[in-house]
Amino acid sequence: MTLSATVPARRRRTAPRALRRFFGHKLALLGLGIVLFLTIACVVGPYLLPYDELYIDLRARFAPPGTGAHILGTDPLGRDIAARLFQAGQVSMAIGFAVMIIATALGSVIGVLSGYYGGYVAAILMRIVDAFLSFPSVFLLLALAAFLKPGPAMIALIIAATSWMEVARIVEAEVKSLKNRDFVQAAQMLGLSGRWIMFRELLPNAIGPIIVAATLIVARAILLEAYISFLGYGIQPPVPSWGNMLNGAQQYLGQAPWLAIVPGIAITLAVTGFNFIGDGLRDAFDSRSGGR
Amino acid sequence: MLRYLLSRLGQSAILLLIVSCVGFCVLSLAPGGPLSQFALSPGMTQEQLTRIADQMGLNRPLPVQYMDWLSHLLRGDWGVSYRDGQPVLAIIQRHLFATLLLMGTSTAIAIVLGSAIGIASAVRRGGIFDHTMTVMSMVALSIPTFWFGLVAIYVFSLNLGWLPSGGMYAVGNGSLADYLHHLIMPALVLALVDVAIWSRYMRTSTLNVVHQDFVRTARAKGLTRRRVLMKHILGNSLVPMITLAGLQLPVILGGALVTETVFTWPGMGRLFLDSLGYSDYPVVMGLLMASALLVVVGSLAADLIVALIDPRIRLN
Amino acid sequence: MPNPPPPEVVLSMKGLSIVLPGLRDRPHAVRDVSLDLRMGEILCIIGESGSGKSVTASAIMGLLPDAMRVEGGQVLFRGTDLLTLPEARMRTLRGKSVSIIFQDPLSALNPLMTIGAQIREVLDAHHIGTIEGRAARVVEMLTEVGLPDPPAIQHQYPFRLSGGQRQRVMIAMALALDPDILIADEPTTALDVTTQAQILSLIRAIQRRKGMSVLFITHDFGVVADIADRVVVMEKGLVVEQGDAAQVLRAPAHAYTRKLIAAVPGLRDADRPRDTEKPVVLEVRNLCKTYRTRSGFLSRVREVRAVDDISFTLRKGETLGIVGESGSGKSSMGKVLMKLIPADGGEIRFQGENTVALTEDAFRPLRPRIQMIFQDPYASLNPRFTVGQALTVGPVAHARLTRTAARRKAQEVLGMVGLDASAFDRYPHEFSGGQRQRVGIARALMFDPEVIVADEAVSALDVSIQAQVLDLLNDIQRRTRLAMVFITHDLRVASQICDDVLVMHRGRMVEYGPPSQIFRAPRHAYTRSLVDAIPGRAA
Amino acid sequence: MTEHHDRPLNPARRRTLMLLGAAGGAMMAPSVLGRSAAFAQGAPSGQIILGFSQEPTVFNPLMPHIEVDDGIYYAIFDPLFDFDPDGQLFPILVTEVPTVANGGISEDGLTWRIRLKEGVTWHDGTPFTAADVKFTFELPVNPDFRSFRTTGYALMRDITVVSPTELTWTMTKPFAPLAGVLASTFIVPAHPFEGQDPNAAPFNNAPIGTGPFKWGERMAGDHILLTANANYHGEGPHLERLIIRYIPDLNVMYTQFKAGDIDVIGLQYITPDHLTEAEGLPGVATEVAGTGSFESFALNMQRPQFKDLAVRQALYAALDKTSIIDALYYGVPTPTETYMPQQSAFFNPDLPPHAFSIEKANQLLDDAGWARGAGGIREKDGVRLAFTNSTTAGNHLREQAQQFIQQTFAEIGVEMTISNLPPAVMWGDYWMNSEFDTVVVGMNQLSGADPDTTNYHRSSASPALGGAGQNTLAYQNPRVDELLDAGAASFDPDQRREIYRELQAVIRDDLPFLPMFQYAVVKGWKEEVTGPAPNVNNRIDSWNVRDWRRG
Repeated sequence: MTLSATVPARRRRTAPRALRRFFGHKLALLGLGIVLFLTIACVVGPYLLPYDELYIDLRARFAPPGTGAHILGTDPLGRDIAARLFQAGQVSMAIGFAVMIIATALGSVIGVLSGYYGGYVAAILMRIVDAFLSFPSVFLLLALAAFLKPGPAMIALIIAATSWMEVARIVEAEVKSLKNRDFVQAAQMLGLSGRWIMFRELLPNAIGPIIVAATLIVARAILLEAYISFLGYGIQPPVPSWGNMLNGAQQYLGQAPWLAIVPGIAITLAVTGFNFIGDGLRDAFDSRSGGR
Repeated sequence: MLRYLLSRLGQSAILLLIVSCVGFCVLSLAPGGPLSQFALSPGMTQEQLTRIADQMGLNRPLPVQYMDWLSHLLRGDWGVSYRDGQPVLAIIQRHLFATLLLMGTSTAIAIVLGSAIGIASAVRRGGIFDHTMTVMSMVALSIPTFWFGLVAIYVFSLNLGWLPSGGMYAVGNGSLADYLHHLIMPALVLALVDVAIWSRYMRTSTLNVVHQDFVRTARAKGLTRRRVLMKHILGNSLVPMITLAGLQLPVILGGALVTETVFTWPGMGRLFLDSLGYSDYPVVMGLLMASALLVVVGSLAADLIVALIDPRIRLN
Repeated sequence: MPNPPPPEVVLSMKGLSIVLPGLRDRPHAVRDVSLDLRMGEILCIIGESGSGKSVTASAIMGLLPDAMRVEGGQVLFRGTDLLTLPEARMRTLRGKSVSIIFQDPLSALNPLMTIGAQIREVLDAHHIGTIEGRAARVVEMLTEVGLPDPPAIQHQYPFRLSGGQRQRVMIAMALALDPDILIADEPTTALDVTTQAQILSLIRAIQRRKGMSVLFITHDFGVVADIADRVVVMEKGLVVEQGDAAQVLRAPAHAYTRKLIAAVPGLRDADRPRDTEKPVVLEVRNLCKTYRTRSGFLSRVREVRAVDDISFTLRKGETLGIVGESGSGKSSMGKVLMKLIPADGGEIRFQGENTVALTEDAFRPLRPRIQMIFQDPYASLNPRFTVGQALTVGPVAHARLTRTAARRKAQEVLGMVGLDASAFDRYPHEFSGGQRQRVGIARALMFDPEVIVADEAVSALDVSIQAQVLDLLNDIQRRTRLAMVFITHDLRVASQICDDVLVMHRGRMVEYGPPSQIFRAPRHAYTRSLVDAIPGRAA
Repeated sequence: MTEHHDRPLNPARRRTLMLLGAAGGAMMAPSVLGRSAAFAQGAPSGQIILGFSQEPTVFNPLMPHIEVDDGIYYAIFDPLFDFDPDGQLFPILVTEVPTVANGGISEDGLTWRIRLKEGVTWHDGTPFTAADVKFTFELPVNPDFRSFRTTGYALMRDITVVSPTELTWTMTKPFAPLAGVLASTFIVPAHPFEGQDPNAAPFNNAPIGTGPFKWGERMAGDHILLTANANYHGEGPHLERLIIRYIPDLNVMYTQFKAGDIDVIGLQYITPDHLTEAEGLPGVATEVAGTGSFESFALNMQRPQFKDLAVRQALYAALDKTSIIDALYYGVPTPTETYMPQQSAFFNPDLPPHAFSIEKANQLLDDAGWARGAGGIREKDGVRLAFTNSTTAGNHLREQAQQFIQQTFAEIGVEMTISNLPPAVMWGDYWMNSEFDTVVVGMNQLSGADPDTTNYHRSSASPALGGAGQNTLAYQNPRVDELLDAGAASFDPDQRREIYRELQAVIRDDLPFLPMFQYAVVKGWKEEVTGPAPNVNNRIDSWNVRDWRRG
């Protein structure tokens, strides 16, 4: 009584299916396009431009976009904005990704531990999460930034320190509900270790919400870097970041608006791109959205 | 219910203790200090600075300082500011009013407008309105607030001259109309982000509800779409939003910080920034405690409201 | 096929076709469905999951999901085609002329409104009567469906009621305006067998009293036998047979109908032949499990005794059935046996050890000896693992087999449960429910265990699949001589496979004995009520 | 006091006055110099909103405070006498400024006598007497009081109230800078402190003075409202209300000035990059005015790199001051070679002028044996010419200058890394205990118009070397110490001028800091406001707020 194993899928939450949904999501594709475009531009761009992003030429200050080879103009020190924009993009996006990796990893571990063990472990871990959450993130950022030397790596760490809690909460909730699913009990029945169950069985099944949170964290990190710069605790000159470019442009709004418009658009584009991707992923992983 | 409240309060107390301890250590161990602002004054000497530090008790061991601060706090004494000698509690109360005015207005706008947009998008999921709003809210969420604020000032204050460029009221005026006049721009700038957030959450929350069976039941009863929406969908999709609003509080506070700076709004965010800049520990600690307290109260209030609305939770 | 509709036909469906959106396994949800609902009859639509019976009901109400589209056909209600009716007109018919009740009464009620308010809403929506009149009608309806203390209960919220009570509320709501037609979409599937019997008799009674027409949707021929005047059999969106209920049951014309009827487990009250001196593999003495829940950190602890002083003996090659309604503690029992949750007291003697006293680490080496089959074939397989990974991870982790040996073993076991060896590299979602349950069984067999605990292992399956899986389990048990604890709420299933039956009620064992005793001469009143409530017994 | 001598207006001051004339139009500055009776005393009317980018928070002038707090003190309190823009003292609460010539100071500088004006009352109506002055002099040395400074007061002995309007005291040693100290000492009343902890007296948050304006209300974080003191003992005030608004961001403050929301843009002023735009604003007067502060590239003299004079000279030669001033600062500040404001009588105009030359810088380093090593960075005896440079984070123009300097230094094989810090960190131990390598800093090293800088330049004033003072560069030069001691002990103006000019020359040769420019700020006010006038000898421009008027 062998049954052929070819009956088509009837449901649920699987990577290929989510991927298919994602690629059917116009906004998500647009977001992906934007992010890819920006990434490529920032990586390749510097090689295509005749200027070094740090080279100061006071004679060429405040050149508007399109002046000679300065396609996006120059800044108050006569540096090429395009060159700076691409370098800054590398820095800002690197910060975004670094924050994503650190925050996601930390949040996932905390979340899975407290979701799986519950009881006192969860009580302690989730109180820590609550404590971090009850510092408004900008407060925490500034308090930390005031005391640590703000290089890109440190900024990434600081932003990550204020971003992991959401992941932890998401993972905790997800794991708590997955924990009661039969396949986890099945794994326990097979005598698999707690670590195996947590990281091989539970975590991969929470990957959907984690990925969604991760993309949104990238978006938020890029914005937060800009906020820290705006409030004067950002990355040190002369290293450019989108945030400190925008911040330095404030006082020239009337005189040289392109100084602010260029990085402003870059930030908005990048953040929008990641937000679109996150939104697309959310829909793709949401089992409900496919209807039935 | 009372037991529940007591237990929540107990947990909150522990939470506040952790926050205060961590906050105090981070602040006090950091380089710099409240006296550095005087260092550049003509005639100031290190000797003099040390003398002042001694008088202010800043040279005592950290645990002693913390316990001293804590014991005063427990007796309701939040200390006095290093900068102007005012009681911290009074300072915070004054700034809290400004922040709540700004936040309250923008949150009210956000709740009404955001909920309406969210529901409308969810009910006609995939329609033109939904797509437009999705794109718009994503973009709104992606624009740095300060950038948007500066552009708004540039346009509405400098070029058009319609609105004041900052402040909460014109000194010596302070009429309701004057407050409103000053409130419009910062509240709208802040609300832009809030509306975007709320409409997204509301959309998700509503989508979770519209597919539930009881909505089908309501329609099967012969109710109009409008009544189904107002009576069955709205209530149920608002429940998770209330919890979210409680959790959202620190985010809103943080957002207000930037907006307050751009519009010179004398709220908690500005106070925090200034106090941090001057290492005014009592005020910074007071603000930390106040915001942690707000968070605790916010989430407790959210839970209580949910319990009031949702009988399932009320009776557990 | 259908004659011209006789005058007493209330609702007539003609050639209804509904298109499924997107790329599905079939283009139509239902195709060319025609049926007549006559005045004062109960018409049952029966079919397995995915047969299109619920879609048909939604189409009548005009409540199809947005994604589905009517391609053709008519639904004539007193001569009007409901499918072409504008929404505003259709709305006035809903609840007043045509009402519906759903499968899950909890999710079908708004959790934030009292039940009284929800019933009154029907009256409000159609502007019936005065305000006082409506209030009185609500109480009247609650009385009519047999809810206790209607004036008080109308102020309760749905979650405070039991499943049966909620379904009564739904019925009250549906009947508030004395509709001509009541559509009941699997109204008893989510309920316990005794509750099901009560609800069925309630529907029947009201239908008779009011002389209305009922369109009753079910997958259970037992229910059909109990309630139907006429029956329509659907398979994959098509009507394959319709006619008088008694006649279809007695002499089914279509092969599919025959298959369905054959698969309905009958109640066997004969004992299975048994050798007396088989060795004991599992001995349970005075087992207890109490759940303590507290809502907060200072609040009072609430205790629920899920397993209360249960003892039994399981011998090699035999099957013990544990039956009971939901909340009887039977599932907790299974989990305690597996040490998935800790016991509070008593002994489980297995392999010479009292496993209750063992730590998780000490018990781990014993785990391969006792395995479990889970209820939900979808939830019990990790969707991220291939079948091969799911089968081999256990033996490899226990270092009992090498990877290659595990693979060989897995393919062998897959053959044993009737799956193709190619299943090894596939993901669970590529399989049907029945096939997945076979994978679940294969996983349990990978260790050659002595005992298998099957927790509602066939409850989630369609009846035709259920029969196959039961056969498979019987077959395996015959070949491997393993002992089985078979947990189920379905007495008919238990009677098919068990050597002994243990009846649980609120955590306590109310009766324990061979099927002949339990089903033929139940000693305990509770057992008797269970047996009496089995649908289709009358037939 | 001392500096009664004629000297020509120096060019910078002439420019100041010209600009002032341009701004004030035909009306000319009213009573820039002291108490002119040219304007009839009308009833105070109208209000002025004065914007500050820092918040005044300390209202007891004897407690530790910052520059911006002085802005309030000038409105509420009076000093005994004050410096006018020429560095001359003019009396306010005294009948005449004490000098050796008029007998107020004894020949040996040890005995002082002041006579107070009659009929002056505090805002609360209490009469102002010599006892209040005595209290003001004694409070700073009270060990229980959190006092701003003790310099000068600590030398006073036997303070005697001779009569309600006369006070005498003796000094333990001659101390010429005391006049400068007193000019910045605001007299506080004794009676609100009776029976109070002076650190927490209600007075500290509701000050009572003898000044032209009375304390109104304070909205912390936003503004302070002051109202006219109708019984002011001098001329003025001409305004009904003075509102001091706090606008924390320079850019926002300028925007609000531009939008007309503030009438006078105060401390931190208009950033130079907005000068051109501000000059074009209708209805607005702007003025570039020199201040007592100078910008320098300060070196930590304890660092091995900077012990070699050749390195310091080379760095100075590689500092493109002209580009920085003309391009980045829009030509607003004036290049300088010293810490002394060019308006001061003690300014040494003969210091060797700086010349930007990469070649010369390279030559100096080559000659001194600093050879280019890895990455093109020069090194000698294992010491690399690499260092960090810090300043207060968020100062845009200075950060631009830093980056520009970084580039020119790189051309001579010097690696400079920028590491900016928030103010509370920057000016804490990092600065006071000389933990920095180099710093770009703007400082005013004088108190008032007195040229004494012992606190900044004497070896004994370096905290990092165990001293007390603000010699945070840890600069040590025995000749400097000698000159400072001699200058502080002398009351002879000519002698003092020689001493301090030599001091400037020594420091210019030594280059413990690379002087960049003397600060000038862009002040702005609405044309209908008259009164604001620069005064290089004061820290803040509300020094003559009693003269301000509207229309």
